[in-house]
Amino acid sequence: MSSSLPSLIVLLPFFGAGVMGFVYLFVPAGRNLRRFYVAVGIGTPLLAALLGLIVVGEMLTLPASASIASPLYSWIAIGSFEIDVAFVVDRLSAVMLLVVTLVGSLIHIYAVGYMWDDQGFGKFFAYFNFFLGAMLLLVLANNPILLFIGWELVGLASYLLIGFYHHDTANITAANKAFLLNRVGDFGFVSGLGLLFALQKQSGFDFAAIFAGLGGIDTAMLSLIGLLLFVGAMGKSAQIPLYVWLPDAMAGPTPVSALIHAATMVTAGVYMVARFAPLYNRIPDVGLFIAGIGAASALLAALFASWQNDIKKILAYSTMSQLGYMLIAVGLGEYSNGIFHLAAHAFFKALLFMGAGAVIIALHHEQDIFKMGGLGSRLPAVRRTMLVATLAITGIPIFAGFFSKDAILSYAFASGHTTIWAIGVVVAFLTAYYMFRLYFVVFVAPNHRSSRSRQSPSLTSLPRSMVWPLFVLAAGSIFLGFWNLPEAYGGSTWFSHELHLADHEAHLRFAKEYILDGFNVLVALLGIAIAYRKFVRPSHPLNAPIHRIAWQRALANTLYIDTLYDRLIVRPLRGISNWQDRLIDPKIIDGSLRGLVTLYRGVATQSARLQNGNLRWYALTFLLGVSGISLYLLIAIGGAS
Amino acid sequence: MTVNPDAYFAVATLLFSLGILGVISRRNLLVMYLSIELMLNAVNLILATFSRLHPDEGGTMIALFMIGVIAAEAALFLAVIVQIYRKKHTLDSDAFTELAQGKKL
Amino acid sequence: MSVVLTWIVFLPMLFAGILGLFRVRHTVLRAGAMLSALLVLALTLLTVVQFDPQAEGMQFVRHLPWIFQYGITYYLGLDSLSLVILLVIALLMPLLYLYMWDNPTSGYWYNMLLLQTGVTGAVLALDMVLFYLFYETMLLPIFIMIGRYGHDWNHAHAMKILLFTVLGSMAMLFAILYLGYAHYNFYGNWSFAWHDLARLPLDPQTATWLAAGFLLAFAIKIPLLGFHTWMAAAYASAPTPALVILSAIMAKLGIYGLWRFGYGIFAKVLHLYEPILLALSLVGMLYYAIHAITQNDLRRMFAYSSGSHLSLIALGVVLANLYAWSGSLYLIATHALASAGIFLMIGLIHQRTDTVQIDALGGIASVAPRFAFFFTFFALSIAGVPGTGGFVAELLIIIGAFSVHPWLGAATATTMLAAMLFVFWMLQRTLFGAPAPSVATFADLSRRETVMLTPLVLLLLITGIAPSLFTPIFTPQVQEMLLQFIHAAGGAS
Amino acid sequence: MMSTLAPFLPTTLVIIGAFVLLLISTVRSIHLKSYLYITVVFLLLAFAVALPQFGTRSGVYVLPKVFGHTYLADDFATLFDLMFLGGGALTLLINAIYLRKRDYYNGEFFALFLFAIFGMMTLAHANDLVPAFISLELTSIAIYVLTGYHKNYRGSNEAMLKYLVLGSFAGAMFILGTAIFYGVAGTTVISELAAFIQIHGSEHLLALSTAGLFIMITILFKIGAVPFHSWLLDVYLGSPFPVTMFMASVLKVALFAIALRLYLILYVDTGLIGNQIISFLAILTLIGGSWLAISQSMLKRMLAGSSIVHGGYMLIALSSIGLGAHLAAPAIMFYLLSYFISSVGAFGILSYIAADSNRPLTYEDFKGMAHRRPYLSAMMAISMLSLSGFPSTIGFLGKFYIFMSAIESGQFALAGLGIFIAFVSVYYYFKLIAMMYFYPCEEETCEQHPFEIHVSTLLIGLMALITIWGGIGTSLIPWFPGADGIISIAKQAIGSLP
Repeated sequence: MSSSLPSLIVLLPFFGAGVMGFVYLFVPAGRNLRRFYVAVGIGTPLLAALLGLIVVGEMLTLPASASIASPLYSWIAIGSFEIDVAFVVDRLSAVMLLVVTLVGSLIHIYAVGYMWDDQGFGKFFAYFNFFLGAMLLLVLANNPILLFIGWELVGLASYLLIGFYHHDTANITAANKAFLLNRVGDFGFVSGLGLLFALQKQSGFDFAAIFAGLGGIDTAMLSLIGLLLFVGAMGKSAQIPLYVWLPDAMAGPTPVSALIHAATMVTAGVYMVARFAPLYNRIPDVGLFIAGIGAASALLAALFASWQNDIKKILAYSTMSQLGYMLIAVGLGEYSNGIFHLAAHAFFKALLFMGAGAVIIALHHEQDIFKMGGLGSRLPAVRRTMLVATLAITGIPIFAGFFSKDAILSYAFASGHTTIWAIGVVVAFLTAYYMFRLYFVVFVAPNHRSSRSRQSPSLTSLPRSMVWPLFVLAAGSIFLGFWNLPEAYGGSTWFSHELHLADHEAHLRFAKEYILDGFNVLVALLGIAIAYRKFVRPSHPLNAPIHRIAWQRALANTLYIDTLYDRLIVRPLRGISNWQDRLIDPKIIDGSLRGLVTLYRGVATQSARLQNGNLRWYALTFLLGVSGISLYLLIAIGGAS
Repeated sequence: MTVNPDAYFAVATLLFSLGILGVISRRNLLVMYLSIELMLNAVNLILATFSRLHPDEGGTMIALFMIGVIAAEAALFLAVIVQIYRKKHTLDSDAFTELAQGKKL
Repeated sequence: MSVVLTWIVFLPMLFAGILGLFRVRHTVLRAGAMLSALLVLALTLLTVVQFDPQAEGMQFVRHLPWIFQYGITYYLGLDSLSLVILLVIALLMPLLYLYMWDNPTSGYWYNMLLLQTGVTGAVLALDMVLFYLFYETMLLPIFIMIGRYGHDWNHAHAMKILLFTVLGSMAMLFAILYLGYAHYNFYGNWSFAWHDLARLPLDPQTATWLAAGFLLAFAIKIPLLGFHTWMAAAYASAPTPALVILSAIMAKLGIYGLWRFGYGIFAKVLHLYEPILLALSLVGMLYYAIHAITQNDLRRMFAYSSGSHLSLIALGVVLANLYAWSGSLYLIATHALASAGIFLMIGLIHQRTDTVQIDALGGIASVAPRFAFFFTFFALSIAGVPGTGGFVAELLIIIGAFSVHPWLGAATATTMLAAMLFVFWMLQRTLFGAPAPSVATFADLSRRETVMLTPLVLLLLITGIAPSLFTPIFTPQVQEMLLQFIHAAGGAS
Repeated sequence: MMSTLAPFLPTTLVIIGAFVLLLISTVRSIHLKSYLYITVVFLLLAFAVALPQFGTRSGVYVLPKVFGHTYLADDFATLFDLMFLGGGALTLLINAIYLRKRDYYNGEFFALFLFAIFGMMTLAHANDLVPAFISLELTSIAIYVLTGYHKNYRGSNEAMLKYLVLGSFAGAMFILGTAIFYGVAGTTVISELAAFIQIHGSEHLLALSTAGLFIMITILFKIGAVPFHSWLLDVYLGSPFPVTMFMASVLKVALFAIALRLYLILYVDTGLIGNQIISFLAILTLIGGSWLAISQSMLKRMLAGSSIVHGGYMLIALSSIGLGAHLAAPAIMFYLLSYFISSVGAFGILSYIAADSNRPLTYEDFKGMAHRRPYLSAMMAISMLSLSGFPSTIGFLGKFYIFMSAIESGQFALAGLGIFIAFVSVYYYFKLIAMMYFYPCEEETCEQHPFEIHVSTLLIGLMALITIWGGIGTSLIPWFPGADGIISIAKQAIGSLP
């Protein structure tokens, strides 16, 4: 069936963005404007969420394979390259739709409080709505080109929002880095699309047509396409080797980090792979590669996170490693679990960021966790919600993370990829460690060096709009898990069934599953214990200088990856450019031309010097001319006769 | 009496070449003028000879015209030589290079 | 109806003549110029309305004898290829006049009027000699504008662009004359009309030489890699209106010539030497982009950026399939709009701060948000961000490249990275960061300037959001041209 | 009777005018201006008489009993007569201001001027080598004197000296050639010579071609073809502006008149001089001329050098006559016209500006001209464009016809070289435009001179207009021929040759 609601959902935020942007640029600033911004900036996402719920409700009444199409107009039609601006809501995009709109709305509300005193309030909400629209465009697109447009626009939005505080050049640098690395990914993505289009036989380029025509393409090419598309996912979902932008992206305001760099945009890669499930099901080896990348990224990120002091960077790396989990899932072909983890993660990671943001605001933009501490008593609401989220991400039973993550791990084990499973477990352990390290140091640990909160007891009181979204999200993080309760616990994996994706099937006997889950929980508890031992009952006081050995320092500096990129790519390019500027253009090309000109001029001047004004010389040249020609004539005629 | 016309041609050629040589090698303007006259008169000689070889008198007529032209040139030559001598007190042709390339006027 | 093109071409010249005859005051002059530009725009839109995309061949044809001994004719005509460029010219001119509005130098205005006649004529002329006439004549106002009203080293740079371009067009002239002679040899009557020359059965060697003559002219005008050393110089010196014409229109005329005459007449040869052209344009695209990285002069930087885009357009033309050609044609228009916008804004920066050196600028965004928004928008549309027309065009060219060969496609797709290399760095250094002393008193966009830039923004958005509004205008005839080319090139594509 | 004498009328009018001027020039009281106008009146009268005669006859011997076959009246000659008369009048009028501002001009100047034109006209009419030589000498002698007319100026004297010596030196070649022709063929009438050579040219081939060559060499010398060009720069530089203009424009036309006649009647059909000699000389002339022109700082010298180059262009067309170029000879005549118009414009402006100052004009003197004299600068720019063969000027069409005929005759290399030289010439012509337009004017002379309404300036303007008009090349106005109209007139003239 078709409906115009999905298009409306996509267009609303864009509309809001346009209106607010226009007002911000062309209407002289005033106090009352802020209310207008709030109205539009919150209204559009909420409306979108409402409509989203309606659409999804509608859809649940339909058979699982059905989808709600919403064609708008024909974007371009040249030869067999016919792209429509058309949106489709099927089960997969429905999940994304809900996640994006609901979590997005909550973060918008949160942002009102967070950004209230900022000069660029209107600009912020314009950007924010713009992002929301772009994200919805991405998830609701019914053809890869439209998806790609959304894909690039969210990148643009994240560029604008990372660089939101543009007085500080460092932020802009971070923004540039983010966009550049995303563009590198997009380069791969668009190459994949182009190749796919060039190879496909049938006309029409929406997902249905593509998947129908996959049979006509040989597997080698398909693998290439799959890889190229995944390069895009690497960029967007901050996986090895394109992940370096994510930690820097924390330069943006915290709501941005929560919405874009935790809940929605970064998961686009996962969504894309799930969306292309029919493609990836044909090329399991590429899927394995994806899973491998995911596992590696998860491990690396967890290690980094364990050595960071900046609260937001810790969360950023944890996001990266959670994304690694999701990619393991989709790579191994259990898309629904990946998507489920995505949804769950959206909730608790958004919650974590917002809590962190609350802390940061409360401490007047202090981000080093070792300068915090003992906040538990002062910010009880934040503490509780943060604890919930931490438990969720750690994978403690009954919390959402437990079900989503363990589903992934047990499947990995079941499908026989034990190494990946092992890595997953190690990451689970590390996750527990660094998350509780964060939690303990910030909220619990009584002793802390140079605590701001001690000599400055005045904490900024948080506006209510910043607090109650935390509780909503906390509730989500707790109860979301039961939607997808596995059979082992008497559930029916309702979510996965409803999601109706082309999953690979691999089942474990319940006993095995209990053992695995128990093991995971133990590992998590171990991590918590170590964190507790280290930071709450420390053997040595935390304020003693930390001696780090080489690998620790390397980890703290994220393995000097940035420097590597700088040395390998940026500097050579600038070198070549200088070289062109100094050598090739002026010296070689222009130089040779100038040489020719100079030669001609030189000869000319020399020949002009023959005009020495001497009468006899002139007569002589005349005579020479005559004799020369006569000679030629003689020879010519001699030859003739 | 008949003389082989080739002798006349030989003399004419000699005169003409002498004239050319004079123009090129001599520096005194008067001598240059002289050499040019020499060339023209060599041509006259040739013409006269031809008109003897041919039945008609065209050649002689041409020679007469030529003498007229030569006279006109002579007038011009002498005039300019006098004028130049008044200006520069020399008849050395090499001295007149004011219009040469790169000279400032 | 067939006279409309004649009016479009000669109206500005006519106005220049009349206004110059009465030596009018500045206010009258600018009003007159604007009037002429708007009239031309109206006429152009009229032709667009009456234009029939489905029809084959030229429309609005005007064909009169000119020099009958050699069958040279006054031959104007229009197809979708010329229509696009014509439309761009007609759209840009009023905006340029808006930019120059307060400029009292009358020479400026007269030159612009004559320049419009020159470029328009070159787009519409279908007789080779007539084309050569316009192609060469339009150089004169540019020469005067750069040399007389330009900045830094303008005299030398004016001479440079003049000599480079004249060298090229002289080579083309020789080829043109020879073609006419060849036509006389084959068919016994004289003609310089391009479609007559197109069906000449030339022997390969001659054809190669003649094609080289044409290519030299167009390669210099575009400029392709190796023929480009005049570009940065001229761009750096040219006053803003001339600069816009240079990058938005004149360079496109090089492409147009390559397309219409190169591929129209020498299909076989160009098909034979396709690899060389591919290499030239592909390498050029990256070469210019990399060159732009270290430029400190905004004009030079975007000179190289537009060089890079023009190489991309040329690449699309060389690829010679439906997507690539449509993309190139689309990029001709959209890049014209984008580069016009960016160069106009650079001109505004120059007016406000007396410098276009990046390291002397910075922090404009915090002083002039509106300016920053427009500037960022144009920069992004240069970088081909979705939602702007540039993205559509680049996507089409990339797809076209992929349908030729995967690696070619991948190489072409690097254009997405090419612009990234410098655009964002440039934005960072000019707009963001702490305000530099030079921009301390940086005025935000005035109403006139906003009016001047808004059409460009809107057009870029529309072309990006709903290309289907425009593509039907040219797609059928592009397909037609493509078929002709493939047929002429001997079946292969 | 009148009708038989009609062809004489223009020539006679001119010579009468010459004598009249000689007579009245002894009278001191007459103002220079009246001399000038008398001369112009005579010229225009002759022009008016000659104009209707065009297109009436071809190859009519006038008074054969008196002159034999020496004096031929045909459209070819008439057309050239018109050029001489009109050109002479233009030259004088455009230089009126210059002449007025100099003290050393008097009646004889104009008498000599008319004598020179008379010589040219008879030269155009001559069907016999001897009259041709005599009219050539007549013209030359008159111009020798004109060259040295600035008596108290050393340069002028020197110029006259050089021109005189070398000119008569070269003239000897002409008469030598004539003598040999006479000796071999027994006649000096061009058409009869042609007939003779047709029959038994082969046995005396060497002698005949030597003779033809010598005659040609003299003409080439006067045209200033490399390597016979050495006198040209110095003489142009040394002689007064009007005379330089006269030499550069009208005299060249006259020389090409005789060259064309000789070439078309005598050389082409008989193959006496292979065209490769001419094309070789054309190459030399183009290259050498451009070398000379490009390395000058004085404008007069530059224009002299460039006039060598333009001679080279016409040699291209000359060499491609008879090789299947169907418009070669008309191309030369059109080029003569276009070059005449443009160079008259350029020299006219030079002399107009030089009228006030005595120093020779260099590029530097034109810095910022456009600010001081916008109109003159515009006209100068137009003539520069036309000289460099820039499109939409008459110069471009002239070059176009030349190159076309070169290509038609299969001399592609020659055409290529010509185009390349045209490219080089762009440099030294546009340098002047750059000087005029690109530089701010010096402070003290910054005020704008008013446009002096005067016959010379108006005529210069007219020249500029014609330059553009001819370049656009349409024939919108019925009685004013466009480019193709001129070409067809020239074709008719050529067709009238025997």
